[in-house]
Amino acid sequence: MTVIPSIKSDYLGKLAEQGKRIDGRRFDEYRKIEIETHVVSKAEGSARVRIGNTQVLAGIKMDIGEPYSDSPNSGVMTTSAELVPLASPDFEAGPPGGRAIELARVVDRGIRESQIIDVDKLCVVPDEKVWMVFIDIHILDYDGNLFDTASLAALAALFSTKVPMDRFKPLFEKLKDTCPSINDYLQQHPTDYPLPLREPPISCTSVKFNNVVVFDPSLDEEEIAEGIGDVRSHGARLTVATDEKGHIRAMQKGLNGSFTKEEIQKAIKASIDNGNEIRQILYKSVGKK
Amino acid sequence: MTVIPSIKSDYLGKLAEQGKRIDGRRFDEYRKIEIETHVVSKAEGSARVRIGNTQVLAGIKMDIGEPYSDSPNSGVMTTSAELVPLASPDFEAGPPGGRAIELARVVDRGIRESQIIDVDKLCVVPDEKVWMVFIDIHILDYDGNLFDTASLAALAALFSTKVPMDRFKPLFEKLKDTCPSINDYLQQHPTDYPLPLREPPISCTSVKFNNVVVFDPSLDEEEIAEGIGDVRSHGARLTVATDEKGHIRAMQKGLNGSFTKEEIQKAIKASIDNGNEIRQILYKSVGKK
Amino acid sequence: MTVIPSIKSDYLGKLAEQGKRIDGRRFDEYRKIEIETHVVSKAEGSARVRIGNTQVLAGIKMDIGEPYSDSPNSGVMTTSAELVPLASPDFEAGPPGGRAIELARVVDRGIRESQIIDVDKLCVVPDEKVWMVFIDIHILDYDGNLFDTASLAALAALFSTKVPMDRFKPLFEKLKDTCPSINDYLQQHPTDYPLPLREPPISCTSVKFNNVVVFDPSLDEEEIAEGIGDVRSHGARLTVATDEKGHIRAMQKGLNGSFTKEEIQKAIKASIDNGNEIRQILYKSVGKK
Amino acid sequence: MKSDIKLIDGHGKRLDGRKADELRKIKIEAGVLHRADGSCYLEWGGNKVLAAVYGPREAIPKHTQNPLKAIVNARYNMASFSVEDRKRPGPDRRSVEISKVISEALERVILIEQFPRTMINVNIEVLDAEAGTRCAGLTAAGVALADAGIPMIDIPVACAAGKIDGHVVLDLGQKEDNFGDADLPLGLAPRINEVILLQMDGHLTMDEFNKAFELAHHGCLVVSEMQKKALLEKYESVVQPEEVVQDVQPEESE
Amino acid sequence: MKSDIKLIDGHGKRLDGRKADELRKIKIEAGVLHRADGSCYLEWGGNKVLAAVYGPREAIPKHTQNPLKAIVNARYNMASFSVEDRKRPGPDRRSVEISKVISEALERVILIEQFPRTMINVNIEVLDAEAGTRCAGLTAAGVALADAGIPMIDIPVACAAGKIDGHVVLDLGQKEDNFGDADLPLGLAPRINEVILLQMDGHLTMDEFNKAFELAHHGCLVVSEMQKKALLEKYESVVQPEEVVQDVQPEESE
Amino acid sequence: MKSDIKLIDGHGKRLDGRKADELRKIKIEAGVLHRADGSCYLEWGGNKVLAAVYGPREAIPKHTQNPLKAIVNARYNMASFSVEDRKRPGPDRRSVEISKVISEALERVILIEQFPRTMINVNIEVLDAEAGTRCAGLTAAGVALADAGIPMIDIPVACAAGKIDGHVVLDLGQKEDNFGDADLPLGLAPRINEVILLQMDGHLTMDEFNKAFELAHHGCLVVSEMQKKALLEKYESVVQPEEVVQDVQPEESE
Repeated sequence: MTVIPSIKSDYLGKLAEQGKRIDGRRFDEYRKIEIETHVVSKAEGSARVRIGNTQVLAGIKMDIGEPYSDSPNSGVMTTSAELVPLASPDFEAGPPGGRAIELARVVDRGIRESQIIDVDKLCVVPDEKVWMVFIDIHILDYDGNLFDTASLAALAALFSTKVPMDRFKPLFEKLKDTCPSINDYLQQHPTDYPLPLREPPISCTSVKFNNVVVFDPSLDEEEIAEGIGDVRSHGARLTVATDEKGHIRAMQKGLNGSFTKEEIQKAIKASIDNGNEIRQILYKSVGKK
Repeated sequence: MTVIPSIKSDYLGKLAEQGKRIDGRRFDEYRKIEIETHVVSKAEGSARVRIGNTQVLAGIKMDIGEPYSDSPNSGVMTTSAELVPLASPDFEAGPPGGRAIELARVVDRGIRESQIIDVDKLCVVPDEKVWMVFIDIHILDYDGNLFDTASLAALAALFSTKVPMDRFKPLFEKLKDTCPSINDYLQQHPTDYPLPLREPPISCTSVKFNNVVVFDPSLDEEEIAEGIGDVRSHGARLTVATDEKGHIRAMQKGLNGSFTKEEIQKAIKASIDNGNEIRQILYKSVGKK
Repeated sequence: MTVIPSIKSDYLGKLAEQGKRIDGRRFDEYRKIEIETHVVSKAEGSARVRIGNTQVLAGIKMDIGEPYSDSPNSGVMTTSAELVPLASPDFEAGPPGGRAIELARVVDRGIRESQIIDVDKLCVVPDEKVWMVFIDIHILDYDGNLFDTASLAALAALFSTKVPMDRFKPLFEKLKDTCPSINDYLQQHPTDYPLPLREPPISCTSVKFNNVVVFDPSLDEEEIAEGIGDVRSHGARLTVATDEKGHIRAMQKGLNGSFTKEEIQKAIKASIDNGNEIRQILYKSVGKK
Repeated sequence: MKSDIKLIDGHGKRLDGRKADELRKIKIEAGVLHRADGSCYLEWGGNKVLAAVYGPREAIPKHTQNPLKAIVNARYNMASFSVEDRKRPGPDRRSVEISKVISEALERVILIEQFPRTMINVNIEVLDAEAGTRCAGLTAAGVALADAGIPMIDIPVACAAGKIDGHVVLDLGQKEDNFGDADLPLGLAPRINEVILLQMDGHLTMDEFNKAFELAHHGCLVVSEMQKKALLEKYESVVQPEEVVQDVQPEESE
Repeated sequence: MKSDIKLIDGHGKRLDGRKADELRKIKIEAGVLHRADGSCYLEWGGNKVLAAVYGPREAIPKHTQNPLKAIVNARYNMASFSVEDRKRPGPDRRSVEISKVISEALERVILIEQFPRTMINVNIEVLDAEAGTRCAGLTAAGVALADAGIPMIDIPVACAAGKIDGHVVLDLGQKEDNFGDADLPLGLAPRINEVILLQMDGHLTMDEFNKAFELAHHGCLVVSEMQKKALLEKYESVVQPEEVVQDVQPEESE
Repeated sequence: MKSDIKLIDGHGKRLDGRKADELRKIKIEAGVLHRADGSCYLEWGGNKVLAAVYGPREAIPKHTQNPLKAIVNARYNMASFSVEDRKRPGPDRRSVEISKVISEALERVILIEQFPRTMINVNIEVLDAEAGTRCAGLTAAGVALADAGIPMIDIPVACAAGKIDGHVVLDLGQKEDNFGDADLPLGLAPRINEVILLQMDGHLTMDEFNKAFELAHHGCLVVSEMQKKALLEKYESVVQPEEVVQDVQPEESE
């Protein structure tokens, strides 16, 4: 972790007490959000999302595999995240650590528990063969708020994804011998088709430090919340995913600080508002609505 | 490793020369042994064994798998041991090191080579499907003599194990299509039944230091034998598993010291005597005889 | 890495400028090459090769496995190299590092890209079962020029390899039920037969230091080229594999120095000449021609 | 994974007979291990959890030392035999995440600035698992830390609420967790009344969230009393009865 | 793997319409990342590559420090989604080898003796792969190093030539690589005109080698000009236009 | 694994024609490697084993150093091609255990207190395996240590006895090991006559154990003489013949 000189930390803290942020944003205001899809041609779907200077690339690959025994007619999804050292001097090469795993699991739950992917429509041969959806999150440039940038990149990539019927034609031909029931599926889906998706919840993250709660934290703000170099600091992070109806679909508190009930309720409300705005940006970028 | 102050080491050494141990035991005497079975409801069998303050939990899980090609009609057993950091400040998280591996392999050989588990009775579909028995050793509290405590816990857990016919009913139903010969097995075993076992050898461990050999070493005694902090020390450890007939079924010498032939013969005899007593405690706890 | 005293480094450098090497060889001259095959009875093929004091053992094991989907009727080959700590105080136990991986991959490419093994003749049941050839390189004694010694050991081991029909008889019998087409293969190959091989390219390696290029570098010469302890040194290594017709089949440049085009062309020519001589030594040792 | 199982009946009674706001049976014992500096054994419904604390001691490897405070390493680990299908030994992604959020929750309450350059290791072993192990683990860790005499602003405690068949209920059991609508594990520092752990999966309206939060909060306070009782019993077992009364009463009145 | 695909037609035209000595389309952008000390985004045919440089900074772990020079850690990594069949995350044997040969090539050109005890980390991420990624990666690394202001004797550059259907051609595409006869990736320090990376797979006569070497060498020089142009554009975008002209002209005249 | 194979016939003759108390053919050669400080090549029946010693040298990583003595790292490793079915490279649980018991056995005989803070690495490579590799490995390690000039109280040696078809015999071969009743590998410090390695698998009565121990002990003494002879031959090959006679005779008379 980069140590912010305490002078900077004090300055941001003082600003916060006056209701201000160093880049002039309101406490509940996001930096500029940019979404670009179809950025990787080898992937079934992909998107690069920028929130301020933070930049995340998500790619979707699909494969044919076997279903889990307790859901024999459902597709399978997996989310991985790599904090590659390209994105920050603080990220190290090697197998994912606690931070990358928490990120991947929070993004994964936001998609899985909200049932965005209609996995029941990803069955190829009942009991035997289903689609597997691999969501891979690649952090390219790290300036704070990975949770929201990564979640949004995963969503945008999913919305750009085509089920690769043509690429798997040779495998399907082979399967016809052993699994004749595949013909139903092939007749319904003669060619590539969009991944079947439901409405997406949007994740919104805030951090608390010096008793204020700010949304879409920059790296500087995150580092203050993480108490880098400051022993008394107990910052906290809260991610809330909400849907179009304003319902809560996932939450995750992080860091070694705490929240009051009131702070949590306020954060949920601001997450709903921000979520609605971000959902519009997402829809626009993927040509929905 | 904890370093015992040399004053304590010297004191135990002097006591030993006078034929005494710090807790008043004879050289060939065990601490109090307590065995409790059925302690984990998710396991097919389980037991918690205490020898003095040392405490080990063994759990048995079973699964259906494929036999080895050189014994197509026999079940398969596997023993793992974890020296979890819960049990001692000297145990580290991470993949098992030399110590945990030696422990697991000695416990495993004591069971495997003595053919305690009647693996020929664990065949479900000849050549195709057999029961796999997983013995997992979890050290909970470490105050010396892991080999005997872990071996005894594994035995007690095996004696409490029921083959989980009911839990695997769905799989068996599925197998009926492809392996009709499974019906024989299912008719013979309509419901959970005790794991088929033979008579168990009992492992007894002693360590040598200052030219005396003491059984059931406490942690203090083990550390002296391991020569912690003492360059001249060459302690040695000997584990001997013997059966009801007084036959030897497994041996393992450890540590960087040595034994004379006479010491080994004496240790075997004391192992047979102690083994008989411990076997009675085991039988009583599992309701056998 | 052993640090050569700079006095030795300077001495070798000065000799080089006078056109000399410490052991009296010409710049393009190899040390004595000895090849011994059939050194490991458990392996399908094996060879120990000495180039000077460097000694490498290669062993070939074969197994029946599944083909890759893009070459369903071809056998599969894999090359691994272990720099075991037996061979040098600078080699460490553990998973292969960059150096062992580069070595294995260069040896592998020399064999794979030149199609020495006629993998089309290693098909047992089309689309289903093929022979897998495992080439394992074990460094025994390290005194420079691993690339050539390892490549030559792999070749000699391949030439000594018999496809183990007898050892796999039980498996073949079993396969007759599910894959009746195996009978064709078994009729053609009733017993062990030599691995089908084509003509082998030979790898020749040189290093550059103090503006001279020397072939078959000793450990001292390699260490100077690697610039151990010398910040200004930019040594370079070049491996060229050539065939009987004098065609180039593989190249690999290494180390943090550079070559001019002329140096590369000269090295290719010397590699062809040395390769022809080494090929004769190989053929003689394996009884070919 | 959905199913046709009815998780709550017309009378608000759950599969195991509990009412909506009723906890499973909980048993807490402090100081159960000989070697550890502090320890706790906890049964919570079908969950069986052991926690052991070692430290503070010099942090190793050295480069992990913080010159200003102790580092807290909570390690949540499931025994291979604690679940229906045998789990491979060693950490998986789930246990790495749970270890992280529990470590962060504990750092909030431990007076880490009193022990610079040290580490405090909190080992949580799940021996038998039946939904809610992270709450059981954090609760056991709190007792083990207190048993070890580690200074804290609060004894941390945790309890979950959730939604089944559209009803908000306290402390989900295994089937309620598998087939329910939402789970909300809550970790609390009860004295300062602040949230130190919070996760949510599933689907809750704002009203349902408020109700679930209240239930879980209430559950935390109930379990917190059990924690104090367990510590008191351990304390009573090692000191004179008359002394206990004097020493512990003020603690209880807080 | 051989096939019946005709890779070059009677008029010397290749599958994608290129002539034998024609490069794929290349786009280079310097300074594209906020956090890195220097960076480069490069598209080369269907390849998309990002390179980021961090350092020089104190080498860790300490025992890797060299008291006489900087160590250069190039890390070539392919994104899971950059290839037809998803790649497992993390390094495989191929990427370990490529990282090694690129590190060695970069050590040749960086003035490593100016920064003892430090490390210079060069991270190369392949986001989309279509044959020739090691050349694209080394080329992007060169620009990123220059963008980071790391002193070098030369900006390294790379380009491959190869043989398809018996013809020597420049810069193989995916199918040419899969079904061709030989591939010769070449890395160059263009100012001193020395070879810093060289590999070859396949089958070349001495004459073919010479021809392929010439083609690849020519390709390197063309790409080298694009590198300088990209750096110039980055520079122009951050300084006054009039200053640019003065500063950069001498650089171009070399 | 049991079988119907008859391992010993009515005349006490074993499958390979040996008598009950007969060793397989053994060949020992000292000083066979150029780079190692000491080395040994050993053939024992179908086993082929190389041992190489490096050290004493400063122990790394530093935290493994013992201020009072050298640490002995024996590493027993089987080559992938040394067994019937190819073994994956790298240590498995079996080789980790064997490495541990061999390291402990060697620590008994090496004068480790003479070399504080150092490590002595003993690398044992099994190139061809046919039952009894751990005894072959310890025996080869003993010769390699002597060849390296490491001070020892004794040259360690090992040999196994076992039981086949109810008969106690010396030095089990492959099939005897697979289908026999018991195996008892014994490691000895021959001069002080103490047991430094002992393992047993199978089924032995007390009487059988005594008999097997005697056989294995006898085997150790025979092999011990071969070790000394191999060292003598190495010595003779590097010094003047007349000197050898003078120097070595007293050694042999011990």
